[in-house]
Parts: sequence; C-alpha cells; structure tokens
Amino acid sequence: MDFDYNPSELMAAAGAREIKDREVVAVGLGLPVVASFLAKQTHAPNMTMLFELGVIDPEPVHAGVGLADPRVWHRAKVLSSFVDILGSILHKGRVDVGFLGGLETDQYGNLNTTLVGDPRGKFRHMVGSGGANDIASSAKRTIIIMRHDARKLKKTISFVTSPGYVTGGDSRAKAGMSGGPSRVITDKAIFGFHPETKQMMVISIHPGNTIEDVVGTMGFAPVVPKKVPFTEPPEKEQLRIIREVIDPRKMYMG
Amino acid sequence: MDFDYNPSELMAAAGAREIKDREVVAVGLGLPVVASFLAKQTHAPNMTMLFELGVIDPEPVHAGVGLADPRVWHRAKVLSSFVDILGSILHKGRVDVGFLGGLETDQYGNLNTTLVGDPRGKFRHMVGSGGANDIASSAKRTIIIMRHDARKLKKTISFVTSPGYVTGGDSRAKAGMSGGPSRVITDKAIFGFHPETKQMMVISIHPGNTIEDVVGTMGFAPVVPKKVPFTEPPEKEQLRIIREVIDPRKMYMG
Amino acid sequence: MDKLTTLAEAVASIPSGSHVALPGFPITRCAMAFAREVIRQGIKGLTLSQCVGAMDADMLVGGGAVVRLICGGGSLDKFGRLNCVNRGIEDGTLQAEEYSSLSVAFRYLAGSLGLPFMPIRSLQGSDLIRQIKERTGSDVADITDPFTGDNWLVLKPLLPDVSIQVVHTADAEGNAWIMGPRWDNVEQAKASKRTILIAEHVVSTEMIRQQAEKTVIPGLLVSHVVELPFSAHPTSCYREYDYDAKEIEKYVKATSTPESFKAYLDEYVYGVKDHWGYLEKVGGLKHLNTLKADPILGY
Amino acid sequence: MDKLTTLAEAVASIPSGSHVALPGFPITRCAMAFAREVIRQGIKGLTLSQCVGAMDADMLVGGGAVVRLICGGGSLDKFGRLNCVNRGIEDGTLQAEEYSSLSVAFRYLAGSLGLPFMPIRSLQGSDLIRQIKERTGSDVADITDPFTGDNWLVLKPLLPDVSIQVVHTADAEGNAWIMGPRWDNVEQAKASKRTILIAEHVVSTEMIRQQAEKTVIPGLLVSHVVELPFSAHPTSCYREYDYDAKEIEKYVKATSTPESFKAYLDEYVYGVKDHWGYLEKVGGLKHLNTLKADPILGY
Repeated sequence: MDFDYNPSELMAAAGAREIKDREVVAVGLGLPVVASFLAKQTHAPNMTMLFELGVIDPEPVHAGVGLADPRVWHRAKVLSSFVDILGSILHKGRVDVGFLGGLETDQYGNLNTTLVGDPRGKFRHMVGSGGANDIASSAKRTIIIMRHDARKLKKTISFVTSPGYVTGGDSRAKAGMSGGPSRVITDKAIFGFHPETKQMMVISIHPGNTIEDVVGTMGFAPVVPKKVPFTEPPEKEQLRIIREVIDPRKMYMG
Repeated sequence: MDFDYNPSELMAAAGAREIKDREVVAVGLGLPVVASFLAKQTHAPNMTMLFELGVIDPEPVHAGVGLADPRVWHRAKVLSSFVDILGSILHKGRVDVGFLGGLETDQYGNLNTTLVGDPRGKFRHMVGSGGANDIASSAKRTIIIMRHDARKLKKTISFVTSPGYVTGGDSRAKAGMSGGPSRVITDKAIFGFHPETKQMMVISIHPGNTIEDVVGTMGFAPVVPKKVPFTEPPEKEQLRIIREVIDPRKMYMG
Repeated sequence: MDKLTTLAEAVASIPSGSHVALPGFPITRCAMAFAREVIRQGIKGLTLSQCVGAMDADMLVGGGAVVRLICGGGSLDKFGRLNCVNRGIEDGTLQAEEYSSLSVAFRYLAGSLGLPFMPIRSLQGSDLIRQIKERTGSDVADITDPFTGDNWLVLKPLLPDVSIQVVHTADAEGNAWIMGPRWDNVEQAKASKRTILIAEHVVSTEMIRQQAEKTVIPGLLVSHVVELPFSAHPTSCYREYDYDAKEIEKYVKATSTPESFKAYLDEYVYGVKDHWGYLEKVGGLKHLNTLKADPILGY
Repeated sequence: MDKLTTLAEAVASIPSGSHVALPGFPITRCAMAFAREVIRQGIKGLTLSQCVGAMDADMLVGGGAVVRLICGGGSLDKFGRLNCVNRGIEDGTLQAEEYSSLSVAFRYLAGSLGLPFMPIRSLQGSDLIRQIKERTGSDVADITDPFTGDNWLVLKPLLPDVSIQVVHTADAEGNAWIMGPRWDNVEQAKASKRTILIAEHVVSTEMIRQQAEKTVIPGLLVSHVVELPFSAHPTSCYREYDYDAKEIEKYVKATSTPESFKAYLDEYVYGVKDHWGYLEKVGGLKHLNTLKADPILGY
C-alpha cells in the first residue's frame, strides 16, 4: 500500500480524530461522511451516526452518491424521519457533534451553502441548507470541513446559511444558541476559535505547508499563536480503511 | 330471537343512528363502543373508528374489558399512538363525532368523570379524563350516553372533566372551542341542545316513558318542545348484531 | 455498547426523588416487575407520569414510593379503579396533577423535541385547568398567537429523569421494537433524560438491522437493557401473553384497604426475592403457559 | 371505501394554484410519474413544498407548473444541482421561500397536529431568517416563552391542499406502508387537507391488518389511491428498484438550458401518452428489470 496520502485523506483522518467514542454525530454530505465512518471503524466504535432524513448507524457496503442513495442507509439500526433525527435528537440537544461541509466560511465560522458568485459577477444558487442550518444551530459543537482557498475563506461570505459565531463575541448566545463551531479543517490547516473574540485561530498546519501558505491563501487574517505544530498525518490503518473499506471506488476522495 | 329490548340496547341503537357513513368517530369506553361497532356493521360501513391509545378500525372477535384489552385492538388497520390519534387526527380537527360516557352531566352537557359524592358526603375520585376532555374539546360534535337519574343529570356537577357548552350561550366559543355536544342519550330519552341558550332540550322519549318520567327524574329542567315524538326502537337486525356479534357474553350490555 | 444488566441494578440507578415516566396503559404493558423491585429496594419520593394512570403507577403509590403523580386520570378498565392512587388523592398523601391524555402526551412531545412550550386546545372551560392552575401554577400559561391574535393555552414540557419501557424486542444497545399500539411510550422515551428498557426478548443487533423501520426507541436514549420475560404480569403484553384476570382481581381486592394491600405486598413483593420468585409464586411456568398469546389473536 | 383510480384522474382532482406537498428526497421516492402527468395536463400556478428540494420539484418547475416553492434547499446529490429551480430563483420567475430541513418539517408537524405555531431554535443568526422575513413577512414571528422569558422564533404551520405520497404498499382505502426512512412524508400527509397515494403495490386490507404497526398513513387522510409501478423512475424506491443513473444524467444535462429541457419534455412527457408509454420509452420491462433491488441490499 502507498503510505503517501492526499489532502482529502488527511482531512478525513483529522476529522475522525475530533470525534470521541460514545458521541452522537449528525453528519452532512461528502467528506464528513468519510470522516465519521472512519472514526466509527477505528477509535469510536460506540459513536452514533445520524443522517437527517431518518437513518441511524448504517453500515454501507457500497459508497453512495449522497444521503438520498439507499447504499448509505444499508444495515441502519433505525429508519425514521426528519422529525425523529433533527427534532427529537438534534433539537432536543442530544447531538454532540455536527459535521458539516461548506462552500464559504468567514472568520466566525458562519457557513454558506446557498449562493456563490460566478465569473460574470452574478450569483448562482446552490444547494441551500438542508439540515445544515439546524445542525449548526443545535449541535453541542460543529466541525467544518472545506477546501482552503481565499475565495472560500472570506471576510464577508455571500450568504449565511448556517450560523457559526455570527458576529463574534457573545453574539451567538444572544441569538439563542449555545454550541458553535469547534474546528475548521481545510486541506492546509486545522483551525479553532479564539475563546473570547470567537475569531478563527490556527491550531495546526498540515505537513508540507508553511504558515504563509496557510495565511496567505485566506480572505481574512486568522489568529496565529506563537507556536503552531504540524497536523498529525493519517495513520496507516486510517488510510487502509478509507481506501479499502469506505471509499474503494474513490467516490468521496476523488 | 326475543325482539323485546332492554334500555341499553335501545341506547346503543340510538347512538349508532347518530353516526353517518364516512364519518370519523373517536370512541370512549363502554356503550359508545357498542354503538360505534353497531353503526359500522349496519349503515356506516365506511366510518372510521378511533381509540385514543393508537388503534384505528379494529374488528374484534371477542369483547374486551376496556380499551387496554388487546381483544379490542384485534385486526386494526393502524396501531400507533396518542399523538397520532388525539394529536394528528383529533386536535387537527378531523374527528366528526366524539362518543362519550359520563358519570354526571349538567344542562349544558358538561361532563364529570372525575369526582362523585359518596353516601358519607365525601368525594370519591373516579377515572378522570383520559382522552374524554380532549375529545369534548376538539371533536366537531359529541354524543353523550349515560344513565337517566337525578343524581347524574344535575344542576351543578361535582367537577367539569370534559366541557360541553360551558355556561351556555357563546361561552364555549369564547373559551376557544367550536363543536360541542349534539346529543345526550339516556335510558329514558334523547336530548339535543337549544340553538341559542345551549340548554339541554328533549328530542324524543323512549317508548314506555312519559314526559313526566323523563323530566321528573332530572336535576334541572330541560327545554321541552310542544311536540315530542317517541324514540324509534332498535331494529331486529340491530338487536341481532348487538347480541350475536358485538356482545354475545353481555360484557357491555349486562 | 452492551447495556445488558439485571433488573436490580437498573432499578438501583434511580435515586429517590426522581421523576419516572411509566409505560403502562391501564392493564397492559405495565412495568409491574419494575414496580415490585422499586418497592423492594425502598426507593421513595418519586414523581410519576404517564398519559393514563395504570396498574404500575397504582402499585408504586400503594407501595409508598410516590409523592406526586402527573397523569390524565386512569383505571384498571372493568377490573376497577386505581384504588391506591384514588385513596392517595382523597386523603391528600398524593399530590395528583390531573390532565387529559392528549395534554400529557403533548407535554411529552414538547419535551421530546426540545420545545419550550406546546399550545393545546384541550382543558379550556373545564375544572381540570382550574385545578392545574391552583395546584402547580407554573406548568401552564396563556399566550397570544402572533399570527391570528387568538388566545391559546400552552403547556410546559415534561422532562422525566428516566423513562421505563416494557418492550417486546431490543438489542443489547437498546434499539427497541414495540408491537401493538404504543400510546405515549415513544414520546416518553424521547422526552426523558434516559430510558431503562425491560424487554421480553433481547436479540442481536443483526436482527434489528433487518427491519430497522420497526425501531421506535433508538439505543442512544437507553442506559440499561434488562431481559425479563413476563415483566408486565399480571397485565398483558400484546402478542406475548394475556392479562391474568384472577391475579388482577386479587390485586383489586387487596387494594381496597391499606391493611389488605400491606398483606398483598408482604406476599408478592417483600415475600419473594426477585421477579423469578414472583413468577413461581403466581404459578410458575405451568400457569404462565396458560396466558400465552395466540399468534393471530395477539392475546 | 375503495379509492382506486388512475393517475390521470387523481391528478385532474388538483386545481391550478393548489399547494402541493411533494414526497421526494433528492433522488429517491420522487413523484416523477405524478410530475410528468401534471405537466401533461397543463396544471399551472402551483405552490410546492418539501423539506429538501428533489427531482420531482425540479421537473415541475422546469415544466412551468410552479409559481412558488417552500423548501430547505435541495440538490440531485452528486448528479448535480436543481437546475430548473435554481434558474427560476436566479431569474426571478420562481418565488422561493428557503428554510432548513427541520424548519419545514416543524411547519408540517405543526400543521399535522392542529397547532397554531411552532417554536424552533434553527434559522436564528442566519441570512435565511432575514430573507424569510423580507419575502413572506407573515410566516414567522417572535414570541416570549411564558415560562422562562426567553425569546423564541415561531413558525406558521404548513397546510398543503394535497400531499402526494409515493409508497410501497397500500390498500384500496389508502392505509399505507413506507419502507426505509420516511423523511417528511408522514407529517406532510397529516398536515395536508388530503393525500393522493401512488403505490407500488395495492394489497387487500387483510394484509394491512396483519401488521398494522407498519401503517404510517391512515386511510382516512387519503382521497385517491393509484397503483403504479416504477412511478418514481428515474429516482429510486428502496427495496423495489435502484435509481437509473443514466436517465438522471440525461435529465441533468437536459436541464442545463431552457431549450434543451423543452426538448426533454417533448420527448419524455408530451411525447408519450402516459406512464406506461414513458416506461416503454426508457427501455421497457427489459431495462427496468436491471434496476430491480436486491432483497438484502434494498437497491
């Protein structure tokens, strides 16, 4: 097996590490699915995975094209409804981790999945919220996975679909929400949030990148601590499970 | 077969006649169960019967001791929950007829199933509401079946468990409810309610009784129209179905 | 995660003074083995809730474990009244907060969804609401519908510390199936901080995955799973066993006075070591076999 | 009561301008045969709602039947965006009211229970709520929790004129079973004035009575029952048939411009007489047989 890894594999492995055993995790589309299955199949066998449409703890044997693909529901323990998953588990306050992807985020972890600018200066309408707004509003913490790019990590995003720390400080609590984003995982670095100002803060840099590579490709200036370690690379076993078990056809990790 | 009938059989037959085909009927304990099954098996084959605990359209082959008896759930089309029956059908406003028994009623059709006086002048606590208050509050109309007795048809009842026309006139509408009782069926007469004052009003007298038999055994004075017909006696086929199909062991009609 | 344990250990996890949601409906799927074990362990000061008061609540009240009951009335169907509950209400030793079936169900539903309050059309114009306002004050309120200007009664969510569920089938993680009507059970489990499952049958998770549409209680809500056949006896469990009419009649007679109920408890609760001892006491397998449900009739 | 009819008659019962709740989730159990028939009959001015916008909504928008869409975003999963919906939003021909999955689900839930309004923690602090307030004004409001004094957002119930449900099994009265996850379908049916069922299999009521716990839509909600195999094609129906990837890709390509979508409609909608003609067009039984679900995998 090739122990080199690509950035997607590192992001999935880093995402998986954020999940503790026995936690309840609400999972969005794409890389969050890979990271969650990876956690479940390694250090977090007792975590509970939730998909918004009414699926708990599936064990897929084939990769799916999205949450609407029955491949992703295979061998679930519960098949129910939005009201069950997003109401009686998420809105009730039982979700420890919300795991989301995004098209754009700002320095407070607010996410956009609704509108993106096109080259002609017009807005294109994308997928909107689905359950992402709900997860961002009610999970005890959220983990965001997205590409590292100045057009995606922006000072002002086109549309706030899913709230992070809103305008920073205590503005999220004032809007009636606890929780908030704990990590943003990109293909260059992992970010947390400053405990007071709630600004994005570099936690670790992926091997092969410099702090300039990270900060120079962002549309806002993150908090940079004096010492920033490198991100731990994916373990062999993590890579094996991603490549052989979760995504052998490279549908997620293309 | 004996074509004489007892007062319970007449009450069940009269109750059944109040139900139109295709109506949705929420059914309480006792005689209302017999009347509803009778309607379903005669002129109202397309009515829907609801039991509050989560049972729709059962076809019992044995009489039960109450709604908690699986005999009463047998061959149901739906087995669900309080929230389904009392929430998404009743509270939603889809119940045409609520069919209730009571220990006491006043002239406005308010029902008591909670407290009754005992010979020592103390109150005994009885069954309380169950779904009866909900049915009385949200059904489009309610039909009450109870014994005819001055200690039961009272000027002031000990406790209003299930609202009728509250204090008469438009007081029910002012309390936020539409609907209300349409009929009170006793073992001596059938009553309706005056369209303006909402006082109980004699509609028909069961064969063998005089108006004095009816009015003289009540704790309040009902409205008595000039002409009061006799109640139609049970038909042969109704009696046959009650005795042979619904209640061969005389559990309801004892 | 394996949550299998004994009834004694599951019951021991409930501190005196807890709010316990009970699963029974008058004489069916009542938590009877649970009630007997709570009394045996001497747990006190419980608040109980259920939509319609059932035999499990009555026994716990009669056994002195309860200070407060939130329900929508109740009975033992044709077998009789809830004698212990009614006596407690009449002599003032039990704080009863009486609602209707739907208003308790809506309080659980609100609790299950994390809602701050729940509007309802029931209770208005009745003495129930007058009494609730006098007794608890803070569990109901009036509100104006911002869309229409209409007045609505709103209920406070019920948030039990633990719900007890008597279910047909569960795996060791607590994913559970219930046959027949489910009355308030699913909303109770979802509203409560945690749930103790008492299952007729514990099966492999493999079995649960085969028909996951049937899972009405997800394992993540469950703290303990106890496998215990006939745990609802003398009440029924649909498709498993019928109610035991003679034993219910014996109970009703015993509850007619505090003295006779003390004798009943001495014999059926304190006089046996555990549920297995109780089952022997009432006639053992030979007798229980006569209650076995017909697979088509379900009773 | 026998409610069996044809798709054409069921669709003809829907007046132009109605509010229709659609059953699909991106590319599964979408009301595709229904959407094609609505377009064929020339019904116009519909309001559509569903928690997550799916292929059925996209086709109806592209077919010119829709003026307003209430949903929580949507896509065709990896196959692409909702091109017709997104184009309608971008060029202003479609009035889109965008929420989140749960906020639409809670609006249906409120509608299903006869509640006047529904509190929710979602939407706050987002541009969704800002846009909803700007566009509709009257469908959300702020309220004070009478128990805590906290501020809550409340949603107005959704009350569709008709819900369309694509189900696995139903009897002629409309008692229906759904396999797999049910997303918003049950709350939609309960919130709507009436429901049209499109069932893969119509069975005797006797069959429904055997496992009545599975009945998620009671017949009393249903006005029409249509038996129509492969009605969700090219989307999937769990345990019946898989999605038809090639036909979805063809659709996505066709929707990239209004012109190419017109050609698609001419071929697959206007160019065939009915659903049977459509099924022949896409390859008939020989092709459909390749989509048949494996009984263990469900796809």
